[in-house]
Parts: sequence; structure tokens; C-alpha cells
Amino acid sequence: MEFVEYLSSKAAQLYQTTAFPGMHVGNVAMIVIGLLFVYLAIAKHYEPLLLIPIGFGIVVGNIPVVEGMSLGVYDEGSVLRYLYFGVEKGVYPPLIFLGIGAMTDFSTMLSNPKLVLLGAAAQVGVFLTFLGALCLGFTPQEAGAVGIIGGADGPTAIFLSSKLAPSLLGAIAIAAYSYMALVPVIQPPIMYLLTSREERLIKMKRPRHVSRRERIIFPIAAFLICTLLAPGALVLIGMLFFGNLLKECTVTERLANTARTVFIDIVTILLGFCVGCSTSADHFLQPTSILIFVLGAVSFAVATGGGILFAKFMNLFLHEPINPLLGAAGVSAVPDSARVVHVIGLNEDPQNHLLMHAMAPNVAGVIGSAIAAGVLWSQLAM
Amino acid sequence: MEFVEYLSSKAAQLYQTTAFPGMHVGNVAMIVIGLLFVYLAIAKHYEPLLLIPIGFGIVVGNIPVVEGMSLGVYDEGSVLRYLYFGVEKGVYPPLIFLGIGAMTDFSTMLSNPKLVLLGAAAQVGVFLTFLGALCLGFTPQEAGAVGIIGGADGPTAIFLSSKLAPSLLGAIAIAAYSYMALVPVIQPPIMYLLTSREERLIKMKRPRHVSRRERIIFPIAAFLICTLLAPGALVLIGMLFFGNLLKECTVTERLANTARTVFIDIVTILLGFCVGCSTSADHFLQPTSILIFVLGAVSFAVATGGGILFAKFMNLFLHEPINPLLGAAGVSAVPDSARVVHVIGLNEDPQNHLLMHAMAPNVAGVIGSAIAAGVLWSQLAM
Amino acid sequence: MEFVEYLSSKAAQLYQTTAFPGMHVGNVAMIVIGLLFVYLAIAKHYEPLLLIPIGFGIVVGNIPVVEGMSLGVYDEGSVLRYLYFGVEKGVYPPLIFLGIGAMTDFSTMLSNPKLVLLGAAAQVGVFLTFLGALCLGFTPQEAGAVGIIGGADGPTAIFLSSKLAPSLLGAIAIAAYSYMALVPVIQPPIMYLLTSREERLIKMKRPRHVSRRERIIFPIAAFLICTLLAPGALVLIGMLFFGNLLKECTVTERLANTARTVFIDIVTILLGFCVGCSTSADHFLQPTSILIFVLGAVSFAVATGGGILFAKFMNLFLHEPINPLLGAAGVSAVPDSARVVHVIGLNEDPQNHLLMHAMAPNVAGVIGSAIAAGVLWSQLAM
Amino acid sequence: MISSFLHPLTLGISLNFSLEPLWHDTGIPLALMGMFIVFFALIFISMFISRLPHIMAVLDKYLPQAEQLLNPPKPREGEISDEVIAVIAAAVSEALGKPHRIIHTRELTSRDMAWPQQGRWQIQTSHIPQK
Amino acid sequence: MISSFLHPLTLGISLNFSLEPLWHDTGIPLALMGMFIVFFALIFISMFISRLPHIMAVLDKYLPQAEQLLNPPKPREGEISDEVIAVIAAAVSEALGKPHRIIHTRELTSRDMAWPQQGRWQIQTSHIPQK
Amino acid sequence: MISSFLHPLTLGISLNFSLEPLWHDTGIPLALMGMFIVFFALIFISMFISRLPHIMAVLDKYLPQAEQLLNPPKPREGEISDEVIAVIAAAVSEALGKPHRIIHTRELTSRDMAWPQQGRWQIQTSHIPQK
Ligand code: NA
Ligand code: NA
Ligand code: NA
Repeated sequence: MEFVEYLSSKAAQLYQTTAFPGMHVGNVAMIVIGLLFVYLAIAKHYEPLLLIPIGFGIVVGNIPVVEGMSLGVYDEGSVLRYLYFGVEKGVYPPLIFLGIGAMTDFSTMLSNPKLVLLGAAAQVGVFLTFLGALCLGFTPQEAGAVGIIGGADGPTAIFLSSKLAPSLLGAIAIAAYSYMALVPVIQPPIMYLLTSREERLIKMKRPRHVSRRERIIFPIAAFLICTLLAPGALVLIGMLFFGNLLKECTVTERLANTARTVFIDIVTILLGFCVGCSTSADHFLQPTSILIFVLGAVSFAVATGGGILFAKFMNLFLHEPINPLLGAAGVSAVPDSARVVHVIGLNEDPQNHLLMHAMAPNVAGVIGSAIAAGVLWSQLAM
Repeated sequence: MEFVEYLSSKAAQLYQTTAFPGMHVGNVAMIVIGLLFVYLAIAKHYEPLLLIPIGFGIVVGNIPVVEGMSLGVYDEGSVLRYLYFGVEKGVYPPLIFLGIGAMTDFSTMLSNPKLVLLGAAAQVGVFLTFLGALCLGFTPQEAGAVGIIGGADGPTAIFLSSKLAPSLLGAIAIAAYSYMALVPVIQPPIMYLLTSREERLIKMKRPRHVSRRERIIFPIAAFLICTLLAPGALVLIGMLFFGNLLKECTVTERLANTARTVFIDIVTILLGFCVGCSTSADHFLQPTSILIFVLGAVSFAVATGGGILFAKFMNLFLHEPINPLLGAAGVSAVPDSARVVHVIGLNEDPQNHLLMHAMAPNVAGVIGSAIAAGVLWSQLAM
Repeated sequence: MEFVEYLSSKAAQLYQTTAFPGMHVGNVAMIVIGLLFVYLAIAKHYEPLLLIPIGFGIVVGNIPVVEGMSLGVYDEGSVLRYLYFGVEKGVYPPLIFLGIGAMTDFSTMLSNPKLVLLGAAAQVGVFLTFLGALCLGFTPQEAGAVGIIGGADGPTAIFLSSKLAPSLLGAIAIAAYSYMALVPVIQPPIMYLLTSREERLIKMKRPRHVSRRERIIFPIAAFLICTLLAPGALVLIGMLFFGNLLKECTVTERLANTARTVFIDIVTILLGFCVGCSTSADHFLQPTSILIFVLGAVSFAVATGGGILFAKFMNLFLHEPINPLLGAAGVSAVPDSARVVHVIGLNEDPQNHLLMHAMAPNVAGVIGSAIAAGVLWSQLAM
Repeated sequence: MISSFLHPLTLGISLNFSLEPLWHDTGIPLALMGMFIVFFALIFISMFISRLPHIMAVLDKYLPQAEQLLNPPKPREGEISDEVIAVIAAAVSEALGKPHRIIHTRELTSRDMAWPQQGRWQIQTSHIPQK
Repeated sequence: MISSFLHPLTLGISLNFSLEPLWHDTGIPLALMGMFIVFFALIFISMFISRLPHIMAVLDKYLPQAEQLLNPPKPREGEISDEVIAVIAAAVSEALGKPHRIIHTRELTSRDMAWPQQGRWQIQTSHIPQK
Repeated sequence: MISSFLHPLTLGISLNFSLEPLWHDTGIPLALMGMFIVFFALIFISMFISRLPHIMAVLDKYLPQAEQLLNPPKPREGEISDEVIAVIAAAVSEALGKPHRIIHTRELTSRDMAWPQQGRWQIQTSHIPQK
């Protein structure tokens, strides 16, 4: 009898060492969300390079841990905390921009200067969402970080959140990447709504040849223009064009190659996994998270609409009209939104290949949202 | 005459700036040990990817330095200290597990579920050694870190030592890697002792085909099972199965490739070198180090025996008996112990190819010792 | 009217958020210098792997930023500061030495032991410049850091500066890399001045075959000799020969390959960029910077001359004379100075191929200046 | 000088062997608990694995297309793709003197597939966006 | 136990909607300023790009040789170089049984071009040092 | 505004030249000591290198098999291995229309040789475990 009591007390003690006592329904919900991310990445090919690390990270971050152990991203001295440092201090995003710069070909943009403006127009999503978030009671700093979701640029969103609203970083990052993954679902209805069939059939001229020398000069000149006007974008824009210069200058091919392969891979693994780990239910399942998701969806929709409508506005003045579908590519989400434009163009006319043209507003959108982040940061930094 | 005096005083002063005044016989002994590691790695191919960095690190760590200079891993502000940070805080081992996960093929294990238990049985080496270390006067924390040597997993041993007994980290790491390198020397006598020729001749059935989908589901399910039962293993197990998911999910091939090539290479270089550097004679040549080496050898032997005997125990109940040599592969030491099983199987019957089967307990042993480390850490963390 | 006033006040406010109010002529000058570096790298192929990152970094580091934002390498908590940490603490240079070791073939040196001394003779540039800097009012610590420019080794110069004179690091690094890039301009006049045509025509014997085993033993033995005599060189010399052992020992080819490709690439990108960023005009445009550049030029010239004259001195005693041009390769600047020797040799006699021979003093010069740095650090560390 | 040289080797080893710590909570009870959890976890995994074929049968009924998606007929890394074969053929004919220029080709290893290029690949295979 | 399990889901969402923050400096004025700077910067870039061909024409006049230097006839990464073609041809003839040994060849991808090898390459193409 | 723009260029260079610091311990004595140690170390290395062939002769007597072990006849990285040649031959015959499928091949560069694969390779070449 005593032995049974002893055993049951031991069993109870054993149970306490497992993760079950600390498991709340919120953790279960988050684990399911994490698995959903993994499923979408594998089965639907939605941004797998990001959704797999984030999704598995969400699962890891929601295993409840024994009290007093230093395990999670918020525990002083834990391994995950050291890895999370690069997220928290905004170090990973510029390194990702370095790699993006080293893999981006700006030549379509160089042969289509007008299309650059579509990347500016799409930033209306950022600032309208910012205003909306203000109205909903977010502080200006938080509202800035929420608004940048509309920039459709994961690294930019993480960078600005780490500077302005660290407590919302997890929700903002997850929202940004979720909607970036859902670009092929969100954008098409808006694109069909705002364009007529005639507009969707507009064909663009073949881009002109861009010389090597132009491609070398561009990153330097664009860097100077952007950062002189918005010095707050220095780190993101600097790394982006530094990477691009490494790629284009022909004499640092090995550095560019490393930046766009293993270096960005390593940072992507760590960034995605740590962002996922930071979404433990007690930090993430807050009313604000839901608001952030709602505002993020609005932001994406407004940005898409803004780009399309601005293209139609430009057509009022242009001899050679722009296909307004290209405006949707002004939200960055490289290269997904460009791909969506291409597919919808092909739907209407199997000979209308818009991909190369769509890359121009697409990369302009990256620059545009980095500038927007720089302005928000410089005006709202405390 | 005065000039001769001046010169000899200068020569003496010069001598003081060299490493010779600080050179003790202990340093010389350690340097010889380091060179022995390098020799074994090159001439005998014993775990060269680890013994070369560790061996050369031992040599570097035992060059005595001028007083007041910040050079070694224990000196505040030195370069080696910053690199050693990843060892001291246990950051490198999970990153190595990420790479191991991205290169491990669990499919043999998936087609041989029974063999998983051999990886559990081998952990008896961990816990018996833990008890032995307790009896010899180690604190429970130190005893836990010493016991994990029997897990035959370098990164796990370093991780647990960094958490429970930082002062023993060097000795434990060196012991773990030494014995892992010596697996082909330690295990065979025990294997011959505990098995009969008939047992060694047992042939295993060809493993069944494992579908891609099973290989995707496995890392997620196994992660949940392990960490719900032993949340202390979260970081190691999490990284292991995260890496494996990257490998198996088919859509993140580039991330998996980076994780299992350059990323693990960089971490291996830094980890091995820094562990070696941490063995300066005055830290390493302690009575406890000798005890740790003795206990480590016992631990390996017990783990090997435990696996083999458990296989024979299972055979009492199974229709299709297991070749008990496979039990020896339950100590992880991937892939050395699996190789030893294979070679000894071939010795008895040149048609008996056990390698694929031995990989199942081998990788199960990795999981098993990570769980053991998690339990020890969660119960002994202060 | 009021509206115009409002608009102009807003425009003024907007102007304050740009980089223009903080832009001084010094920043403009530095940006021009940065662009010049980029131009020289691309158009003249001067050390592009370093001048492109440094040059673009200089441009980035001289964009004036809004007060109160944490952006530059000197601002607490900024991204660039975290990346600069590896420069400031001297962590990057040893990692670069690891990669250099893993790509350096010491076999020409092993077959030409006499030529090693030329690498020692060239260090006279280091110590004479050190004395010159002392006379010009630098503290002994600063003078040591300035003198090491004559070592013609970027990582060594950065490492020693970070230890002895952090405030001069930017200027010293820029000077070192500038002159390393200008080796093909600086060295030839000195070489023609100090050698006769007959001397330049001296042909060297074909080097003997060096066995694999010799190449394995060499890094270990050379490491012990160097660090026993100059323990201050432990980290640089240790990493150099560790990398070389990884390369030569045949069993760690994958580690050596990672060390000499992506690992050194990543560190080079970060090191170069951060060194560039640290040259903001207010830190860099000091009278001392000009002095440092003058002393650096002297240092290079003296080192070149020292190597050549010592070769001529050795010829007084040797049966088989050395081509004194090889002395110029004793300043390391791998492989530029060896190349210059080769080209000048070919100029005189199209059959006189000196490249392989010049690599011997070239790599000896790397070792020599690392030892010099070790001595200076150990004697001047406070 | 010699004594200082020998200094760290004066190791006085005094073994204190005691069974007493075994009876503490951090002794045998912890060891048993550890073995128990290790076995428990690996038995669970083993059971899960033996169930996997059944779970797969269920999944295949509800999500039949996925397995096919996961095993596309594209060449695995290390295999030689049709594209590479075409290139080699072209190279060979070039080497044999036929004047036919290779404009541009790429090795399709995963390392090379930078993200934009993955994008380019996916556009042809990926889901059709919803209207 | 169930209430503790459900604990974090008791989300009381209370929406406070107010237009007041819009009129602060960090409201609409900031949003306008942001859009203004974004447009301004990208318009500048757009204008710069449209001017690029003219800038190039000027540069080509003063630095005519550079463009040529930047576009050497060496094969771009991914293309098959003559060297590789030669190797393949040799490999093929070897495979067809002719006993002709390939001594040493290298794939000239940038990844392989370690610094010393770049040095080796540059020595043949680089500037002649000034006397 | 212009003065503030020019601000950092107001560099007042005042050269203070003095020979006095040379006579301190951190002056000429340190420089001499530095040159001395540099020369000493490199002379030692030079002497060691000249002795190397003799050391090798001794080593070869006592450890004769090692050198052979270190120079296996396997192809060096960059050279074309027999395996690759076989693959190319197969690819060519495939390109020429013969319906013969390449099942699986691997480039044996060191980068590809992940640890498990190294294991697979070593098992055939490695030491026989001691009984
Ligand atoms: Na954007
Ligand atoms: Na194990
Ligand atoms: Na040097």
C-alpha cells in the first residue's frame, strides 16, 4: 500500500518534469499554427525558405518549459536568446538585404525608369495603415511598426519593429511573412477589381540593353540619393546596394556569391527560426496581435490598390501606357508579386509576358519601403 | 666588461619576453597530447574533422603567454575568449545538431522501429556513470556532466557541461571526443565478449521503402514526443529535427545544404579549436581530469554492453531476432559505432551487411542521449 | 500668405530630417575618397576584394545621420556597431588568417629556406617607422600600431591597432590597404634604384619537390618556433598555421575548403565594410591621419629597400646568389609584391620566371610581420 | 626553476569513495527517472513509427495528391539533368568542330538556385492564383 | 486545471477608436512627409536613370577603355568556357578508349578562384607596374 | 552655414619632432629587440626547413607507410575523376540517342562529401578494428 503511494507520488513528480503541466490551450493553438505554416510551405510552396523555419520555430517556442530553466528566447543566458540577439537588435535584416542586393538584377528597372514610381505609390499602404493603427490606440512608435507590414518586406518589418516596438516584433514579423506568403491569394481579386480587360492586355515594350557600367554606377548613385534624403534608411539601403555593387562590379564575384548563397542562408535559418520561437502563446496571443493581423491585411490590400491606381493615373499623361497590373508589383514581396502579375497577364493573353517588367516596380518597392522605414524610424525614435 | 654585463642583462630581459619562462612540464605534456591527437587523426583517420582542430587547439592553448596580455580563452577581452563564448554558453552544440539533422537520413530507423529501443538501452552508460561519479565525490551537477560522456555525443556533452559544470568542460569534451575517436578500439572486445558467433551471424531483413511523406512527418512528431516528455532537451532536439525537416521537406534544399556544409564546418572549426585551447595545463591537469577519463572509458564500455545485452533481452520476445551487435551502435558516435558493427558483422560472414541496420540504433542513440541530457539538466539546474 | 509660411516652415522642417544639414566638406571629401577606392578596384584591379568593401563603407560611414539615432559604428546599440565589434576587438583578423593559412602553399618556401630571411629583413620597415612615429610625437603604443603598416598586412595592422591604438584604427587600416593596393606603383622605382641589371637577371634554381609529410609537419613546427619566441603572436600565427594544417593534412579538406572560401569571404565583407564605415570625417580627418599616411608610405619604401639590400648582403656569402628583386617580396602584401617581382624579372628577361621563388619571401613576410606585431603588443600592452 | 617547471604535475590524487550520495534525490532516483524518460520517449517514437504506415494510409485517402507533389520527376541533386546533358552534347559537338555557339546555360544545383531563380522556376510549376 | 489550460485565451478585446491622434505631429503630417520623401527619392532615382544614357555617353568619351575592361571576353559564370569544352572533349576521347591522360584541369568558377589563384590569373592581364 | 560645412577641415598641423623618445626603453631598445626576435624566429624556421629532408629520412625509416597513406591515388580536387569521365561518356551516348538511363551519380568534390558519406567512404579504406 505504501509502495503504491510512493509510486503514485513519484509518478506525479515525474509528470511535473514533463512539458504537460505548463501546456495551455494557447500553446496548442500556436503549435497548430506553426504546423499549418509548415504544411503551406510544403504543399503550396508558399515562401518555403521562410515559412519552414518560422513554422518549426513556432512549434519549438510553444513547448512549455520547466520553471527556472533558461531555454526560450526571452530567458537570459539561453542559447536561443543569443541567437535571437540578431533579431532583437535588428542585425539579421541588413545582412539579408546584403544577400538580396547581391542577387537582385536592377537592369529591368534601369531600362524602365517610369516604373520606379509604382514602387513609391505602393507605400501608401504603409502610411494609411500607420494612420489606422494610430486611430486604434497604438502609440505612434507601434503604429509605425505595424504600418510597415504594408511594405511587404519581412526584413524591413523586423528591422523597424526591433527599433520602434520590440514587444510587437513577433506579431509583426509573423503577419508580414504570412501575407507575403499569401500574396498569390490576396492580390488577384484586387487586381481584377481595379483594372479593365483592356488595361490588362496592354503590352510593354521590350526593355533596352543596359550596359555593365550603368549597372555599376546605379547602386552607388541610388544609395546616395536615398540616404541623403532619408538617412534613417542608411543600414538597410546601404547593405542592399553594397551587395548589389559586389554583384555588378565584376571584380568581387566571390564575395557576391557568398553573400547571396551561404551567408543569406545562414542568416535566414537563424532569423526565421528565432522569429518563430519568439511567438510563445503568452507573448503572442494578445488582442493586439489580432489587430495587427487585421491591419496587415488592410495594408497589403491598400498597397496593391495604390500601385494599380497610380499606374492608371500615370497613364493619363503617358504616350506609351503602362499595364496597370504592374502597379501591384510595387508592393515588394519579391518575387511573388511580380509572379502574380505575370500569371494574370498570361491569363488574359498567353503572349503577354510581364515578368521582366514587373521586376522593376518590385525592386523599387523594396527601396521604397526601406525609405519609408527610415523616415518612420528617424521621426519616431525616442 | 660593462658591455658584456649590459648584453647579458638584455639577453635575460629578452628571455623573459619569450614563452620559455612560463613553460611548465604540464604544458609540454599537453602539447605532446595535442600532437598525438593530430597524429591519430592523420595517420589513423580517427575522427579527423574533430581531432585536428582539438589537437592543434591543445597545442595553441598550452603556449604560455606573457603576464598581463589578454590572449587565452580564459582572459577577458581576448579574441579566443570571444570565440570561446559559443562553447561556454553552449551555442555551438545546437548549431552542430542543426547540421547533423540536415545530413541524417532517418529512413532506416523508420523502417526498423524496434531498433530504436537499442538507442535507449545504451543510455544506461550515462546514468551508471553518473552514479559512479557521485560516489567518487563529484557534485550532482558535475556527475551529470561526467555521465553524459557515455552518450558518446560530443556536442551533447559540451552542451550539458556548459550548463552544469563549466569548470570541467575542457576535460569532459576531450574525454568524449577521445573515446568517440577510439570507438573502433574500445567496442570490439566488448562486442566479442558479450555475443556468441551464432548471434553475430544473425541476418536482418531488408528495410522497407519509406515514403517522402513519412520522412517529413517524422521529425515533427519525434520532436513533439521528445520535448513534451523532456523539455530540457528542447534546444538540442529542436535543432536536430529542424535540420532534418529542412532536409526532408524538399522545398528548403538550399538551406539544408548550407546547414550541413559550410555552417557546420565553420562551427566545427571554432568549437574544436576553442575546446582545444581551453585545455591549458593549469586548468586541465587536475586529479579530476584523470577521474573523468577513467569514468568516460567505463561509461563507453557500459553503454556498449547495455545496448548489446538489451538486444539479447529483446530477442527473448521477438519472432525475428535482432543481431545483438546492433546494440553496440546504440551509443551514438555517428557513424563510427555503426561502422564497427558493420565490420565485425562482415568479419563473421562476408555477406552480412549490417551498416544500414546499425544506423537505426545509431541515430536513436543521438536522440536518447539528448533526452538524457535534457533530464539531467532540468533536474540539476540551479 | 499664412499657407505659404506654413509650407516653408514645413519645408525647413523636412530639410532638417535629411542628411544635408549635417553634411560637412569633410564628409564630401571622404565620400570622394571612398568612390576613388571603388574606382581603383574596378578599373585598375587594385585589391578589389578589399577596396570595394572599404570604399563603399567609407561612403556609407560619411552620410551624416540625424542626431539621436543610433546608426554608425560609434553609436551604442546600432547594427553597424555590432558588426564593428569584430574589428574593434580584433576578432576578424585572426579569422582572415585562418583562411589565408588554408589557401597558402608553403612548399616553395620549404624548398628555398634561405629566402625566408628576406621576409625577416623587410620588417625593418616596421621598426624604423615605429621609431619615426615616436619622434613625431606619437605615444609608444600608437607608434607601434603605425609602424606595423610597414608589415604590409591588413589583418595584422588592424589586429595590432585594435589592441594598442583603437582610436587610430581607421586611419591605419585605410593606410595599410591603400599602400597594399599601390604596391605595383610604390615598389618598382625602389627596385630599379637598388639593383643593377645584372642582379635583376640572376636566375634561381628550380625548387625541389616537397613531400606531403613535410608540408604537414611544417605548420606545426613553425607555429611552435614562432610562438615560443614571440608569444604575443599566438592568435595570428596560431590561426595562420591552423588553417594551413587543415589544408595540408589531407583529412580535413572540407574544413579547409570552407575556411578559404565562404568563411574568409564573410569575414572579409564585414571587416572591409566596417573599417570603411569607421572613417567618418570627424574621426578620420585629423592631422594624425595625414602623418599616418606619410609614415605608411615611408614604411613601405623602407621595407622594400630593406628586403632588397639584405638579399644583396646575403649574396656576399652565398655560392648561388639570390636575385635581389626577391627581397622586395619580403613585404607581404600577398600576392601583389610577388607579382611585381615577377613582372620586373620578366621585363629584363622574358625567360626569368621569379613568381614561385618570390612566394617564399612573400609568405615569410606574413609570418615576420605577425611576429613583429606580437613583440610590439607584448612590450607595449598596458 | 625545475620545481616551477614541474609545478602542475604534483597531483595529489585522494579518492574519496562513498555510497551515501546515491540515496539522495539526485542519486539513484534521478538515474531511474532518467532511464525511464529516455525509454518512455523512445518507446513512444518506436510505437509512432510502427503506426506510420497506417497513418500514411489515412493521409493518402484525404490528401492523395501531396505525395506526388513531393516527388516530382525533376532530377535530384547530383544526378545529371536533361539540361546538362543537352549542354554536354552541345559542348561535344562544339569540340568536334561544328560551329554552334552555346549562348547561356546554368548548372541547376541547389546552391546556384538563388531566390529570384527559384522564383523563375516556380512560376511555371506553382499554383494558379485565385480570382 | 482546465481554467489554467485555457488561461491565455481569455482575450478581452476592447476597441478604442479615435481620430484624435491623427492631428498630432506624429499623425497625418508624418504620413504626408513620409509619402513625400518616398516619392521624392524614387522620382530622383527615376530621373537619374533616365539621364543615365547621357551620363554614359559623356563617360565613354573620357574613359572609353573602361567598358571594354569590364566586359572581358572571358566566359560568364554558368556559361561553359573553352577550357571546360576542351576538358569534355578530352574526357570523351578518353571514354572512347584513346589512351590520352588529362594532367590537370580546373573549373574556373568564382567559388574556386581562391585569392592566390586570382593572383595567378591577374598577373597575365593586369597593369604593367610603373617604373 | 559654410563655416559649419567646412568645420572639420580646419586642421592645424603642428609637427613636434623630437629624438628624445628614442632613448627610452620603448624606443631603440624595443626596435632592436623586435628585429632581433623576428630574425631569430625566421632563422630558426629557415634552419628547421633545411634540416627537414634529414628529419624526413629518419621518419621514413620508422614510419614508412605513412607517406603512402597521405598520397592516395585518388584524383585531386579539380582533376576529372574516372567516375566523372564515365558519367560524361554516358551523357554523351545518351545525347547521341542511345536509350540508356543514368541512375545516380555524384560529383565527389570535398564540398559534397558530407560526414555520413565520408563515413561510407572510410569504411572501405579504414583500419580494421582491434579484437
Ligand atoms: Na515594399
Ligand atoms: Na548517444
Ligand atoms: Na609582412
